[in-house]
Amino acid sequence: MFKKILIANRGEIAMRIIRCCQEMGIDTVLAVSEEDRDTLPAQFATEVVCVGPARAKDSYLNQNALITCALGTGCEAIHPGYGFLSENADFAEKVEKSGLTFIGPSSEMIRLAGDKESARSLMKKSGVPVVPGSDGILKDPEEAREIAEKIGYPVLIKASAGGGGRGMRIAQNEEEIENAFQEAQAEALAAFGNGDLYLEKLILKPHHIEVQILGDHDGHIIQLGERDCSMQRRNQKLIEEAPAVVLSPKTRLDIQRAALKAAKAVRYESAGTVEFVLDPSGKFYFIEMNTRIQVEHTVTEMVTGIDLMREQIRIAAGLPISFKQSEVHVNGHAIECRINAENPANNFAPCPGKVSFAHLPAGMNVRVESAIYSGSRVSPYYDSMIGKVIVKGGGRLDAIRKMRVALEEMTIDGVTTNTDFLYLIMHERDYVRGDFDTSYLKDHTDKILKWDSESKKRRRA
Amino acid sequence: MFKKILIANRGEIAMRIIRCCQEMGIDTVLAVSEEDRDTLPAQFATEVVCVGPARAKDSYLNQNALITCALGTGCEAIHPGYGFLSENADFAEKVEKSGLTFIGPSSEMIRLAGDKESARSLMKKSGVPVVPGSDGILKDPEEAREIAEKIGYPVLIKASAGGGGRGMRIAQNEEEIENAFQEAQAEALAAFGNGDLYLEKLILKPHHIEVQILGDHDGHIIQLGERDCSMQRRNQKLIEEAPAVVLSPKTRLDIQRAALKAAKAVRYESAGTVEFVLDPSGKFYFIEMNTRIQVEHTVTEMVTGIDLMREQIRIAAGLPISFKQSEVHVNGHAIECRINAENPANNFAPCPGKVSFAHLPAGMNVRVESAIYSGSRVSPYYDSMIGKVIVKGGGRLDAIRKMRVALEEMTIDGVTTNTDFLYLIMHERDYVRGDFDTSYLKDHTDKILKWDSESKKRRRA
Amino acid sequence: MTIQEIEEIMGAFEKHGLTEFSYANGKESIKLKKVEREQAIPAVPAVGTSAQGGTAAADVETIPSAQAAGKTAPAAAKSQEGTPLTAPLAGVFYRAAKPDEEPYVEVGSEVKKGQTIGLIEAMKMMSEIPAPCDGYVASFAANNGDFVEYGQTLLVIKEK
Amino acid sequence: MTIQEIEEIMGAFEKHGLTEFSYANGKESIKLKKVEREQAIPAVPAVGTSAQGGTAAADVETIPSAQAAGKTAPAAAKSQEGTPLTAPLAGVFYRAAKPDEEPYVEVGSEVKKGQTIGLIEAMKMMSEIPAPCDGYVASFAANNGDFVEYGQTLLVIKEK
Repeated sequence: MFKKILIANRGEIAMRIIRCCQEMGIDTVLAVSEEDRDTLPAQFATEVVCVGPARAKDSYLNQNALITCALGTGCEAIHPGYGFLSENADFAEKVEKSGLTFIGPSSEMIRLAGDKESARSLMKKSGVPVVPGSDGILKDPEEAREIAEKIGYPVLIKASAGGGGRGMRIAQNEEEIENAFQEAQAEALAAFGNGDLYLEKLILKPHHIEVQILGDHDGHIIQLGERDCSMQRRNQKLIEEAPAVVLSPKTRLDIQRAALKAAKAVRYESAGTVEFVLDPSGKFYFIEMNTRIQVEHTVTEMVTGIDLMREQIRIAAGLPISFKQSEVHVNGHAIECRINAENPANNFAPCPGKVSFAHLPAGMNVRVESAIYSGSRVSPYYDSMIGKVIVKGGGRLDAIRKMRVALEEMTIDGVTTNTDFLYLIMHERDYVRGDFDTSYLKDHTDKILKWDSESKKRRRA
Repeated sequence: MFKKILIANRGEIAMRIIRCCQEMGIDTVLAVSEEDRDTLPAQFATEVVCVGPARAKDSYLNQNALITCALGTGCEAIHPGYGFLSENADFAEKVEKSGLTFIGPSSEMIRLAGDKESARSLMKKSGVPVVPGSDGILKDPEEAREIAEKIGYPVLIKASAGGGGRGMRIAQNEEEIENAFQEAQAEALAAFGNGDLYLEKLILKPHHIEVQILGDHDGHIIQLGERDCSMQRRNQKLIEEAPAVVLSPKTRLDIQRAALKAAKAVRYESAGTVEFVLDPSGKFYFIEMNTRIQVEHTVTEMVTGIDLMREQIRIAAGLPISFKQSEVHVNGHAIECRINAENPANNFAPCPGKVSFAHLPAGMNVRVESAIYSGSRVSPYYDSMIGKVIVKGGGRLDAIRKMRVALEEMTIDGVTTNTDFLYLIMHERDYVRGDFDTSYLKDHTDKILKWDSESKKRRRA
Repeated sequence: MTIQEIEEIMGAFEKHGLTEFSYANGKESIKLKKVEREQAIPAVPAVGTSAQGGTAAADVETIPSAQAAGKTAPAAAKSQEGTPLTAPLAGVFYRAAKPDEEPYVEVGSEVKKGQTIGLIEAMKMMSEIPAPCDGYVASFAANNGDFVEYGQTLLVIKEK
Repeated sequence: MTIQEIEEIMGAFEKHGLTEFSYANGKESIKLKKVEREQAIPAVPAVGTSAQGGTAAADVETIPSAQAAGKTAPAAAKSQEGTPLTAPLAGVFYRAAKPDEEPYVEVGSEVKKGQTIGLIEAMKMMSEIPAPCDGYVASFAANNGDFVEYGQTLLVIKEK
């Protein structure tokens, strides 16, 4: 096992890694930017080393500085957390070449997973369902029609060079194909100077389902059940749950098997997730693999009782996974809410500042992961997520009730947070009934914000 | 289910009850003394009602005021927590007569359990082992010798009217009986004017083992495993664990069966514990039944995943226990440390005052039950226990490691606490090896205090 | 005044480190107050879901709170309008000896120290409540039949 | 001085609301300091198990801390003894171009702004460290071969 590792991250995930390392008897060196010298993890790490100025590109993304500091302080490995350099294959490779261990999969595997086209074709070959579509550039509307006929409407015709929603058209049926093709091509040519088009099945009302995977150097691959991460705002996850109640028992088994197949296809080593999109009929399709520990790994920990961080570090140190697939049991229902220092009423603008007072919820089956305390600062330089509240209940409704109590207890003064917004979602009918997909927040945000402002008006009246 | 209950307690257990009630949709009325108007539970209860001045006898022990306030605020039941009136049969009876529900067993059962002599003879009749000894007053040294011969040495000869260790003598063997009898009798006569003597087996190096019980109105009685509460200072528990690693699998089964037998003998209803003393040979004897929710109920919750507070309230409302005996499984090992505002270096003198800053530990399988926050006050009027840190690990050593990390993270400024003292116990060889009994703290406190002061000197050097 | 404007005022209040602020224009009035620093820091967590930033220490006084609703320690009111008579025990407050009898006292009644001004019923026991000093009844803070908690103000006596 | 005495001094220090205190008798010296109120409140949790009350805001300076060990922002030292030269990147600090060569500068050496005073090696790359101003080398804060973090003071230059 490692004696000392460098943590190339900050905030709540740095605390998570430090606590885990302390329990394992591993010394920690926390790499901090100048801005973060006085943060909570800097107090609890064994050592702190400043790697650069506040801006992430000069510190947390400064690959040479991080490796130099790891070597200079006698570390054996680097834990990248999530975000920053956690899925940067070049960094992982530099770490490997420097003689250190990258706590995550090999740079090769990160590179493979990062190239979505090659991952997609590997999955297709391995029998993992991918979103149906054209295999390459469409020749003409006729080819588009043929493929659409095969995979079923609606379909999305989109520019190969696309981005930002431009050069994209939906065709609901055969008649719309011709127009969609011509419009998308014209827009793509105008916008990107390239009229190449792809076609893929449009998944309506999709759920974002991911399966937690662990793989070790001995080739053991284990899945720890799925999470439903469909509650997203502009592709940023806000609320995550385990298990995904939208799945029928059969679909759950199928998706878990598909995830295992995907992980086995790449001989995955470390903690990671296989991500799927699920349509309302219960069909699911591979999207991508994430090769890091994820923000929401905690909900899986709550329902399985397995410490994923510990397993990730053990695997990086060359040890086998410490349990068997048959020992993984999912009990109860867990929900995580991400607490962001942002103002929902002001288009979710970030709200950095000083936390003048903090009281965090606690109690049975309530877990808070954060780096805030009474007097801490929320830096304007980094992500606005300042904590996560995770609860477990016997069933989903129990978990929702517990989350309401926890969010009500959560008290953060000095910076505006999205706590009230989350609290209201926990009371919203569609959410409580489990009737939501990735478009939920697009459709419900205005209503929830209106509730919020009205209830505040009433309280003041 | 109740719509509204009165909480006749304060501090961390009031928070525990409030959180539980909120999750169950029950409104809470917190009875506070004048001193406690601004405490944390007073912020989170649905309503707060002041029942009297600071001194407990005028407020938290003011039976009429509590019942009047419960009736006056429209409550259906009173939760007494632990301590205060939780095991006061007269209070329970008054509550029953007022038409309210006492959240606990009936006053009759509290009375039965509270009368140790009658509980002891009931247990003996029911086949639950009790500490062997004379059945009544000893006639003469000859009778003492006969009984001692039967139950085995050493024995304790003690005054019927005794107390404070006076009128008590140990006899290690037959030869010492005569002297012990005469000396105890003389001392008892001098001290109490009554020379009546009892005899009982002296249990050396005893462990304090208690089994958690739930019983409902349908006659279901379930046991949730045992706790080892041998870490005591002057009969005050300091550290509790579940399961008790000192028990062999067979003894564990036997003690659990004995606890079920005891609970069934009284047709127990509510949450409660059956307490035993265990000798080093693995023999155990019934001591008493506790008819309240206990401080350390949390360690059982951690290893079973069952919410005891919720079950206790459900039972009081007339509902059956929500699971079967076969569904109770003990997983992992849990430890609880009681955080007291006291100064171990000054003979554990209480240290009330203002908590100028508080940061409580958190993370996976770390649970803190407390009512403190940055800026809260520790009142001189009540118990010095200000919180509990509970952790769970895969095994006992994992739990100890986790507790070390949690105690290291715990930061309370403004009042002195026993956190360092607990932290050092977590590193003490005998404790780590599980080699401790109820005399541990008597024998080890000085050594641990010396470590503490020396390590602080070194840090300052 | 919109909520936004109120929040702007709060922001400025905080920025300039004020401890008290009031404004009135005949139609609307607003008052902000910040308790002394020692108590402001431990800002007791707000009940409900009001996790909104910056408003914990500076409360708009129109928001009713347990403290503002006359449940504070009796001492608070004393200097302003007389001597408050607080409930010596929790129970139901009665202004008359029996439902069909006249109240012991009315607003304006002269009272002597020790004179019974009402009853509190607790556990079917009636306790007479004596006046704490000579004077006249300036106002009632509790109504006949109200449940009152310990220390709650029943009425205020103004010394002559 | 016993710990008890130190703690008594701390108590008195707090009681009298001091912000700085020092005492020396030739053998022992003690210095207490309290940061300005705004920073004293959020008292960052103490590392280790020092949950002892009352000592968070007033640190005996003999206890080494990351902050006291010269790792604070460079600005702190400037006025006192000259211009600190801080590491522009993390790495190993060398005072000479090669192991067997003479150091670039010694204490007392005169330096010109921009003149190389040492090297920092990171990822097998050597970076020359230029003097930030004219002056002479007052003292070194890092030794040859030390690993230095970003912003750590390497040496202090005093302007003439």
